[in-house]
Amino acid sequence: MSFLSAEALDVNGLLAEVSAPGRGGIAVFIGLVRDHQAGRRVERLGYSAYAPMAELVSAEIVAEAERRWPVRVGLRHRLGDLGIGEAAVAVAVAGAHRDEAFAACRYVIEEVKRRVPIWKRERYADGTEEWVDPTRQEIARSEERDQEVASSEKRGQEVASSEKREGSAVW
Amino acid sequence: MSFLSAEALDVNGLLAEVSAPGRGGIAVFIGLVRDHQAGRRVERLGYSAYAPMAELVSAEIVAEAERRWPVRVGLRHRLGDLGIGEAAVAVAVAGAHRDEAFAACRYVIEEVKRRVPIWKRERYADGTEEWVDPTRQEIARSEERDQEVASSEKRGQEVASSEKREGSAVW
Amino acid sequence: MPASPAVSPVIRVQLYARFADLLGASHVDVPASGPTTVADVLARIRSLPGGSAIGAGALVAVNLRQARPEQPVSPGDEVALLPPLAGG
Amino acid sequence: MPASPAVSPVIRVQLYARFADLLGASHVDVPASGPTTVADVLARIRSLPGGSAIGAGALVAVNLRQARPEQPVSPGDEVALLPPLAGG
Repeated sequence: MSFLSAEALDVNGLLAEVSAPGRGGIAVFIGLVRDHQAGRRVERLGYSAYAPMAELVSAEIVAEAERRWPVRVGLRHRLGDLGIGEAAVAVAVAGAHRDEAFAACRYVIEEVKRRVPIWKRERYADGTEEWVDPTRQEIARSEERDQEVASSEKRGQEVASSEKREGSAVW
Repeated sequence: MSFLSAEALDVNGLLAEVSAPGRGGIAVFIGLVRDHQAGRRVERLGYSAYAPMAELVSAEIVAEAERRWPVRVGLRHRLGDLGIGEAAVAVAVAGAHRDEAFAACRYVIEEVKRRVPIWKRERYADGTEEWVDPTRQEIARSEERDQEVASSEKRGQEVASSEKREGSAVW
Repeated sequence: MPASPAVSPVIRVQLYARFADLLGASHVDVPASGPTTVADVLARIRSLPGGSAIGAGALVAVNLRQARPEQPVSPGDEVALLPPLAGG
Repeated sequence: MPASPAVSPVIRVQLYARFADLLGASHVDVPASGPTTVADVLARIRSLPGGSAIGAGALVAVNLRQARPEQPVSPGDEVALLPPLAGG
């Protein structure tokens, strides 16, 4: 199975791919298109890749994880134009025990973000578009974290607004 | 939604339950019935619970995680008679960022195992049955880990047998 | 004046999983004529036929919460004797 | 004796994402008459119109692997200039 997918990611298929009778735990991470980034309202996201390198590097990351832990790893990344709530990346890691499944799952998603040549172009609510540059967003992201911490202190309001957003969840 | 389920766990339903436009990462853990436990071949597993306490404690664990991290948690545990590869427990945690999703997911599964009154009865390949007592299995489990480490040194063989098991995966 | 036959107060203890098998019952009633603690209840159940196999890992829940040995228990409480937990 | 028109050796550099937008092309050909390194290729591309906006986070891949500045590059290599990665 190739790493890059033009179709919606099939999480159940990924679970089936890594499952086996001896594996008692599956840790999964799914990265979804979020409606905000660095304080701006995002409407859509376009993913593109340097495909041959992305396939090679992702296969290497999977092999590294399977060498380091006794696990089986399934990994997919979506390409093309995605709406809010659509899955962009999915990692499923099955092992006999949960420790190794969690550790390997975390390793794979961090390495994918660090090493796989994929880019995203955000379209904002105001109609503008921009390539995402994570190296320029570090400052914005830490500011956003500060805001989230501040807002989580207003607990009642946060829960209420989170319930409201739930209604428009896309999956 | 109740925590305990007599029906097969619906992972997609759980993902939908925790998803929202502002949440960019979902960490999931699925615990499956494994074909071995403490060195013995397992054929089936029967789960039972002290239901009112299990519902109360699981709701408390979810609330604790949602208070500690800015996340939304979905949690289910299966009851009844399960075959190898069936999902016994599923935790899905959605957050704006993956750090908090992973941390809360790990917290929830550890607390479920530690605090929720659920028991399992294993049926072995030799036809015998036994209640699982994790406090008695600590020694057996560490011995099993040693075996797994030893066997992962014979890398080629391990991969080959893992491929073979794949064919009979149940999901 | 004849004494009316007193209804002895009891604490009903629900038994789960292996402990229900050990005692061959889904619950047992423990006499509670005076102040009674979780430890008293546990000792009493251990003295019943099959009860000696109840190990140190046994938990007692009072009103759906794990209880410490010194916690008092009354006849109106929901009490349950739980084997070591094995969920997940 | 007239010199035959020499075919100058070039290194073809594929441009991705924002860098393709900046230079308005999917690839550029960089002359490589002598020994050439990744740093040489990058410097040359930065000197092209639009190339000055290529920042310090730019990566060069040679034959599908990230390459260091001092790594030599030859005309037969698959070379790509990559903006900071943003997958996941």
